[in-house]
Amino acid sequence: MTEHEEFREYCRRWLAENRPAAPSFRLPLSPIEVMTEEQRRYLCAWEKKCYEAGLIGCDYPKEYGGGGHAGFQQIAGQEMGRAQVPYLINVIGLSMAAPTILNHGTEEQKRRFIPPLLAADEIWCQGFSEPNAGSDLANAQASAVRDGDNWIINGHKVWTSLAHFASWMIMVTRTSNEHKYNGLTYFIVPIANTKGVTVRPLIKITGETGFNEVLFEDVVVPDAYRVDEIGKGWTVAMTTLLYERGAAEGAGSGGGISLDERIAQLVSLAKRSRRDGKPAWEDAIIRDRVAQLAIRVEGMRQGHRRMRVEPLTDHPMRLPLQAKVTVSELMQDIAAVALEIEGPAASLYVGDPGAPDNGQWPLAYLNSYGFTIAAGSNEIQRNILGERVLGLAKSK
Amino acid sequence: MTEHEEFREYCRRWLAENRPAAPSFRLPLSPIEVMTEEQRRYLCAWEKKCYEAGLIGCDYPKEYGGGGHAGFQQIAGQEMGRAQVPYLINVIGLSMAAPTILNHGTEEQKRRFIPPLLAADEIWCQGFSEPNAGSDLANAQASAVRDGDNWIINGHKVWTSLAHFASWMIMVTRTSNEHKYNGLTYFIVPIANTKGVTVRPLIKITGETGFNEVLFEDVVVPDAYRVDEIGKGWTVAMTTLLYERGAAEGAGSGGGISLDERIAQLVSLAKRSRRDGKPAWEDAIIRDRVAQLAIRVEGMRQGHRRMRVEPLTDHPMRLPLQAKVTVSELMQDIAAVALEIEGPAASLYVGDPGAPDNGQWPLAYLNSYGFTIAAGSNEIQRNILGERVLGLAKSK
Amino acid sequence: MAQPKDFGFGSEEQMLRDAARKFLKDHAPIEKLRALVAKDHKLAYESAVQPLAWDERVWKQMVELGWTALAVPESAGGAGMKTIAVAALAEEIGRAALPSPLIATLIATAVLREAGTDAAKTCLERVVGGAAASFAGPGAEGSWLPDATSIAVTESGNGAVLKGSVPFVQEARKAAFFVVAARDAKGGVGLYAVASDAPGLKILPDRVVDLTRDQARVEFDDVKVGTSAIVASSTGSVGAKAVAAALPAILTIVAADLCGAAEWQLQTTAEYARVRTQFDRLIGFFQAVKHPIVNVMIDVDRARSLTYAAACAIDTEPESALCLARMAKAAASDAGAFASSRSIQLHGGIGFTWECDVHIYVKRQKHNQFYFGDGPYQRAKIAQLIDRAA
Amino acid sequence: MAQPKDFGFGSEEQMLRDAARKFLKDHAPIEKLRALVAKDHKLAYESAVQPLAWDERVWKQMVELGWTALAVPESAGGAGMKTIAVAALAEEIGRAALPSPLIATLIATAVLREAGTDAAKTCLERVVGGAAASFAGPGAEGSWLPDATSIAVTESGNGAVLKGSVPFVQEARKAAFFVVAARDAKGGVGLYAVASDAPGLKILPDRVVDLTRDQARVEFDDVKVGTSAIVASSTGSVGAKAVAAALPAILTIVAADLCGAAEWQLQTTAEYARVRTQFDRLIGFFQAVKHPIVNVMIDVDRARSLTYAAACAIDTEPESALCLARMAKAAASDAGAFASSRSIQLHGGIGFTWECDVHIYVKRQKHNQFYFGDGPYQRAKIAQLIDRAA
Repeated sequence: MTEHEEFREYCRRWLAENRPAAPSFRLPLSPIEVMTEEQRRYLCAWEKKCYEAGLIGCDYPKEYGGGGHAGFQQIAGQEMGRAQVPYLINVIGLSMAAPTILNHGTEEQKRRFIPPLLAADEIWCQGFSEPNAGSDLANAQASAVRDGDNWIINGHKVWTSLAHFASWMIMVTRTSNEHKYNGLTYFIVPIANTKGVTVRPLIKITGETGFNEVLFEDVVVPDAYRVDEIGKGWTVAMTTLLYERGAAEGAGSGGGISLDERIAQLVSLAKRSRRDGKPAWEDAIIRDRVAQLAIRVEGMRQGHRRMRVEPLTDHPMRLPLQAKVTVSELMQDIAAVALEIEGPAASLYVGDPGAPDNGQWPLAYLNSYGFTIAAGSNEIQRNILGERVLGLAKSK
Repeated sequence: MTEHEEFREYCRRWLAENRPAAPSFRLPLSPIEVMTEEQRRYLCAWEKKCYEAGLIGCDYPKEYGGGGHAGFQQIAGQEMGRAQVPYLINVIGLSMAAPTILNHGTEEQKRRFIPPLLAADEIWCQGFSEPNAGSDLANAQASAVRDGDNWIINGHKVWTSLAHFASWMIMVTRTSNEHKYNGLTYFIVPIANTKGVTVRPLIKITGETGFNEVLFEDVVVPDAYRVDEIGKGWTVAMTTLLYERGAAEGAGSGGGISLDERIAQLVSLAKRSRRDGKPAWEDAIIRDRVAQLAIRVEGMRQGHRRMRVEPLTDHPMRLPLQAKVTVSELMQDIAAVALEIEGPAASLYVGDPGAPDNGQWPLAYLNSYGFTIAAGSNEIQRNILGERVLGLAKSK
Repeated sequence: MAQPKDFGFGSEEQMLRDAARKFLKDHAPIEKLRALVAKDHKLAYESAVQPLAWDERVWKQMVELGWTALAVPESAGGAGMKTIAVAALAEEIGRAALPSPLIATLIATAVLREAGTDAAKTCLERVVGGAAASFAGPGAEGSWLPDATSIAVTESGNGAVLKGSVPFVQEARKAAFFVVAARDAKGGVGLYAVASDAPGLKILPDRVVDLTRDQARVEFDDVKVGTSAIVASSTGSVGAKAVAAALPAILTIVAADLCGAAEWQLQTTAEYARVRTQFDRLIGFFQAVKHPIVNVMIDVDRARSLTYAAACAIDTEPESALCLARMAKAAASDAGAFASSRSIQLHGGIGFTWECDVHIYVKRQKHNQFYFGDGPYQRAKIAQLIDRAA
Repeated sequence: MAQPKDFGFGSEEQMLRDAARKFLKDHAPIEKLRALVAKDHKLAYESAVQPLAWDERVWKQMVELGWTALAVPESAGGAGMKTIAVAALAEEIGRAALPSPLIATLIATAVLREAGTDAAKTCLERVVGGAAASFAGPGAEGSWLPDATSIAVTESGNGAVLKGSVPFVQEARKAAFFVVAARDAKGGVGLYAVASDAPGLKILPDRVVDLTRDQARVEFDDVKVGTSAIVASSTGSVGAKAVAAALPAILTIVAADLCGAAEWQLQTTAEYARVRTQFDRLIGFFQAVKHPIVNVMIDVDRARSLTYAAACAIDTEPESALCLARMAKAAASDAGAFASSRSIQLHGGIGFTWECDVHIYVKRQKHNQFYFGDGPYQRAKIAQLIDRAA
C-alpha cells in the first residue's frame, strides 16, 4: 500500500469514527451563508478537529503548521466529500488567503498567519469587490497611503463573505492613481475589533445575510502586513483568483453535498412530484433535462480528471479556467430544473412544512446567482477564456 | 364591401384562375437561389403576368407604372402567399431598389427605372457587401471617382444574389476617404453587358450557385445614375436596408411557402419518420420542439399584426427591427428540427430518391445561414436593436 | 382570420389601460412596493406566519375604479368589457408587481362567467361589489386540467358537502369567498361558492417565496354549501365544462401578469446598462450585456403579441382561443424565467442584494411560471392541438 | 473508481496518437481534402451516382501503419490496443475529416471482437490484412438498439440465407465485406459476414450530404452465407448480445470522430476571429464572437473528457461503460451541432461559400450527430440508466 493509499484509509476510518452529531439548528447550503454564532462555533470546532487529525493543511510545510506532505489534501478533500461531513467554514482562508501568502508572503507573514488559519482559529475574508468595481478589479479605489511604517486605508468593499466572523481580510488597495494595474497594492488587514473598520451585513435576495460590506475609515495597517511589493497588487490578486476559481468546485461539492448527489436528489424529487397527474419522472422532458445535467456533472468530473493528464490537454489553462463557469452554471441549472420538477410546489420556501426537500431548491436557485456573479462574473470569465486560451483580442 | 375587400376577392379569383402549371424542372426554395435560364424565364413570365393583372406595384404611383392604390400590396402579397403560387424572382428590385429610388431618386430615375422593375422586365441586384466589409457596410472600399459628367467605378462586391440575371445594381461606393460615413455615395449601376463588369458566380455551401461576386474595372456610370447627393450614400443605404430587413419575412413566407405550412410539414414528417422504433411524432422531445417552433411562428405573425397597433407598441422600431433576427433564426431552427426528426435520413440530399421530402431539409438547413448572415448579420442586428430601441451604448 | 387587426384594443380599452398605469404609478410605485413587501427580510421569511403584505386601501380604490366589475357581464351588474381589456389590466398589475387579490378575482370571475347559473350571478354581483374571490381546485397533482381537484363533494337536495384539502390556493387570506371545484363519487366535477369564514373551512397559509402574494392550503372539513351556492352541478360534470371554457381566459390573465412584469425587468435592466460603468465603459457597450437584454426583449415581445392575440381570440374567435392562450402562457412563462435570470445576472453584485428591487419581480415571475402550467406543460398540450389541426 | 487517473493514456497510446496526427497532417491536409471532395460542386451533388472521393493510397498506408489491426485482439493477429488508443485515433480521423473506411472498420471490429467465434476471428484476420468492413443492420427504424435490423435470416445446417434491405450502411462501396445483423423467424438476431461482391447482394449508393463519406442501401436477395461466415448465431440471439457488448465502443468511436472534427471547428473559427477585421477591430474583440467561441470550447471539452472516460471504462470498468459512452455520444453530438452552427455563422459571408472549408466539417458533423442516435435519443436511454442507479 502506498503512502497515499494508507492516508486515504486513515481519512476514511477517522471520518467514520469522528463524524459530528447533526446540529439542532439548520446549516445553510454553503459556508458563505453562515450567519449565526452557534453555526460558526459548531463549524469551527469541527474544522479544528479535522486540522488536528491531519486532514487540513496536509500539504503545507510543517514550519507553517502544515503536515509537510504532497498530494494528501486532495485525498482528504475527496474523503470529506464522500463522507458527507459538514463543509469547512474557513473556505476563503484555505482556498485563497493561505496559497496567496505562501506564494507572495514574507517568511514572517507565513509563520504568523498560516498556522491559525489552518487550525480555524482565525477566519479570513476577501476584500476585492467595490461598489464601482464589481467585475472590474483593476478599478479598485480603496486607498492606502503611506505613513511612516504604516499605511492608512480608506474605502469601501462589498460582497465580502464571512467578514462578520473574520479576523483578517486579504485586500486590494490603490496606492497610485497614475497606473491602473501597477497602482494596486495587496494587504493583510485586521478586521475584528479594528478602529475604523465597520462591517455591515448585506442581505441577499434569499433573505439570508452572510455577506457584507466593509467600510474603512483611516484604518492603520503596519507595512509588515503588505503582501509583495508596492504596485504588485494586481499580480498577487491574480494568484488569489486563480485559487478561488479553482476552488469554485470545492464550494459546490467538496465537503458539502456532491453534484452527483444532487442529480440523485433530482431523480428522487421527480419521482415524488406530480406533473400533469403523473410522476414527473415519467415526463420525457424532465427526464431529458435531468439526463442533460447528469452529463454535465460527469463531464465536469472527467474534465477535472483530464486536467491532470497533460497529453490529453491542448493548453494548460484551458480546462482549469473553465471550472468556475461550468460549475456555477451547472449549480444554477440544477436548481432551475428542480423548480420545474416541483411545479407549483416551487412556490414553497424554506420553513414551510409542506415544501419538498425542505424548500432547499428555491433557496439554491436564488443563491446560485452568487456563484455566477461573484469571483469575476461569468461574462468576464468568458473573456478570460477567449483571450488567454484562444488568443482572441481583448474585449475591454 | 370596401375597396380593399373587393381587391382581395379579385386577387383570390385571379390567382385561382391563373395559377401557372408546375414547371418540369425543380425550383429552388427561394428566389435568390435561382440558377438556370429556364428557371428565370418561367419566373419572370409569371411575375410579369401578376404585374399586368395588377398584383404587383399596386401601391406605386401610376406615373411610375404602379396601380396608384394604398394598402393593396399587402393584400396581394397575402393572397399570393395563401395561393402558394411561385415566388417573385425580382425580390431585390421590389423590396429594396424600388422603395429606395422612390424615396431618394430623381424624377427621371423614378420614370426610367421603376416601371420595368415592377414589370419584371429588368432584374435588380444589390452591391453592398465587400470581401472586407461584410457586416460593416460603412467600411465599403469600392471607389467612384468623378470624371466630368461621369463616374469611374472600381471595386469588388460579394454576396450579390441575382447578379447573373440582373440589368441593374444598387451600389454603395466610396467617394471620399476623409469621412467614413459621409464618404459614401449611392449609385444605380448597369450590370448586364457593361464594359468592365465581371459577374462571377460564387458557390454556396449547398452546392448551389445563385449569388455572385462582381468585379468593377473602370466602369463608367453617368452622374444621372447617382442616387441622392454625393456623400449621402450611408443615409440612402439605410433606407434600402430598412426595406430589406422588413422584407426578410416576405422572403421566408410571402409568395413562397408559408411558415405555417412549414410547421404542418414538420408534423407530417414526424409522423412518417421513425425514431427509436416508433413514429417520431410520439417522441415527447420532438413534440416539444415542434410546439416551440409553432409558438415562434405564431408569435411572429402576431408581432407583425401588433406592429401596426400603435397603442400596443412601446417604441415604433421595436418590433420592425426584430423581424430579420426572428424570421431568419426561426427558419434555421425549423430546418434543424426537421433534421432531428429525420435522424439518419437527414444524410440524404436533394436528388436522392429515398430522401424524405425530396431532401429539402438539409438544403434548407444549409441555406438558412444565408439569412442569419446576410443583410447585416444577426449579431449586428442585435446591436442595432440594443442601441436604437433600448438606448444602450454603441458596441462599435 | 375573423379577428380584428387591432386586437379589439380600441379607445375605451386604451383609456382603461392608461388610467390603470397612471393609478398604479401614483398609488403603487416601486418605493411603496419595496416598503410594503421587502422592508424586513426576517419578517418576510422567518415569521411563524408570513405577514399579509398588501395595501387594502389601494384595493378599495381599485374596486371603486371598477376593476373587479370589468370582466363581469352587464347582466350581473358588471362592465362586460372585452378580454383584451382584462389582459391589458392584468399586464399593468404585473408591471407593478402589485400585491392584491385582483388577478385571483379575475380568474374566479372567468370561471363564474362560464358557469352562467343564478348562483354564479350572485357571486359575480359580490365581485362587482368588491368581494375578492379565488378559484380553489387545480394544482394538486401538477395538473391544471378542467377536472383537476382534490376535494370531494356530495350533492343532495339541500345543497352539497365538501371534504378534502386543496393546495396552492392563491390570495387565500385576501379572498372573501372561494370558487371550489370538487368531484363527486361518480367523477363529475361541480363548482361551489364558499365564504372564507364558512364553518369547517380552514386556511393554512404557506410560506411562499413570492413576496407579493399569499397562498394557502385550504381544508374543507365537511363544509356545507346551500343550493344557492352551487355554481355548477357535479352532475354531468357541468363544473368541469365551465372551467374548460374559462381556461383560455385564465391562461391569458396569468400570461399578461408575466408579460407586464417581464417588461419591467427588461426596462429596468436596460436602464441599469445605460448608467452603470465597468472597465471605463457603460456596460451596455458590452455585447455580453447588450445581446442578452435584446434577447429578453424579443422573448417578451413574442409573449406579449401572443397574449393580446389570445385575449382577442377569446373575444372574437373562440375556436382558436385555447391554442393561442396556451402559446401565450408558454411564451410568457419562458420569457419571465429568462428575463428573471438575466435581470439578476446583469445587475451583477447589486442584483444579488435584497435592497435591489430585482428580486421582488424574479420571485413573482417564478411563481407565475409554474402556476397553471409552465412552458413544457403547455407545449405538450399544444402538440395535441397542432396534431388535430394538421 | 477502478479507472486509472490518466484514462490509460500512456506513452504507447500517445505515440500512436502523435504519429497519426503527423501522418494525417502530411498525407491528408485540408488542401488535399478540399481537392478530393469539394473540387466540383456539380460532381459532388449532381452526378447520377455520387463519386467515391477518397485516396486509396492513403488507406493502404494506414493499413500498413497497423491502424486496422489496432483494435483487433492479439489472438487474431492484431495489436490488441486499448480502446483509449482507438478513440484517440478516431479523434484524429475526425480532426482531418478523413474520407476513409477506417471508422466503419473500427466499428465492425468492435462487433466482431465481441462475437468471439472462429468466424469472427477469420473476419478480424482479414481486417488486419487491410480489408475494410462495415456493420450493416441498425438504423432502419431510427433505432440503434442491439437487435435493430431489417434483414431476415434463415439458418440451416449449411449456413444461412439473408433477405431484405438495410439503409444507411456506412462506407458501403469501400467495404470488402459487411457484418450483417439479421433476424430469424423467432426473433433471434445473428451476425453474418458477407463479401461485398456476394451474389444477390446489391449496393445502392445514396446521395449524401456529407462529402467525406459514402453510404448506401444494401439489398440482400437470398444471399447465401456458409457456416464458416456465421459470426454469431441467431439462435439465442447471440448476435444481439455481441452488438450490445460492442455498443459502448461503437458510440465512443463515433463520439471521438465528432470531437476531433469539433476541435478543428473550434480552432479554425478562433483563428478566423484572430485575423478577420470588421468595424476596425479584430472580430475576436466582440463578445458576440468571442463568447460563442468560448461556449463551443466548453462543449467540446465536455465531449472530449466524456469520450476519453467512456473509452477508459471499456478498458477497465465495463459496468459503467455504456452510460459513459451514451453520455459521450450525447455531448459530442450536441457539441458537433453547436460547433457547426457557430463555425458557419462566425465566418460570416465567407463561411457560406463552397470555397471555405467550414462546410466540409459541418456536413460530416451533421451526419455523425444522428448516426447511432443523437443527443435526445441518448439522454432518454441515460435516464433509464440513472433511474436504475438511483
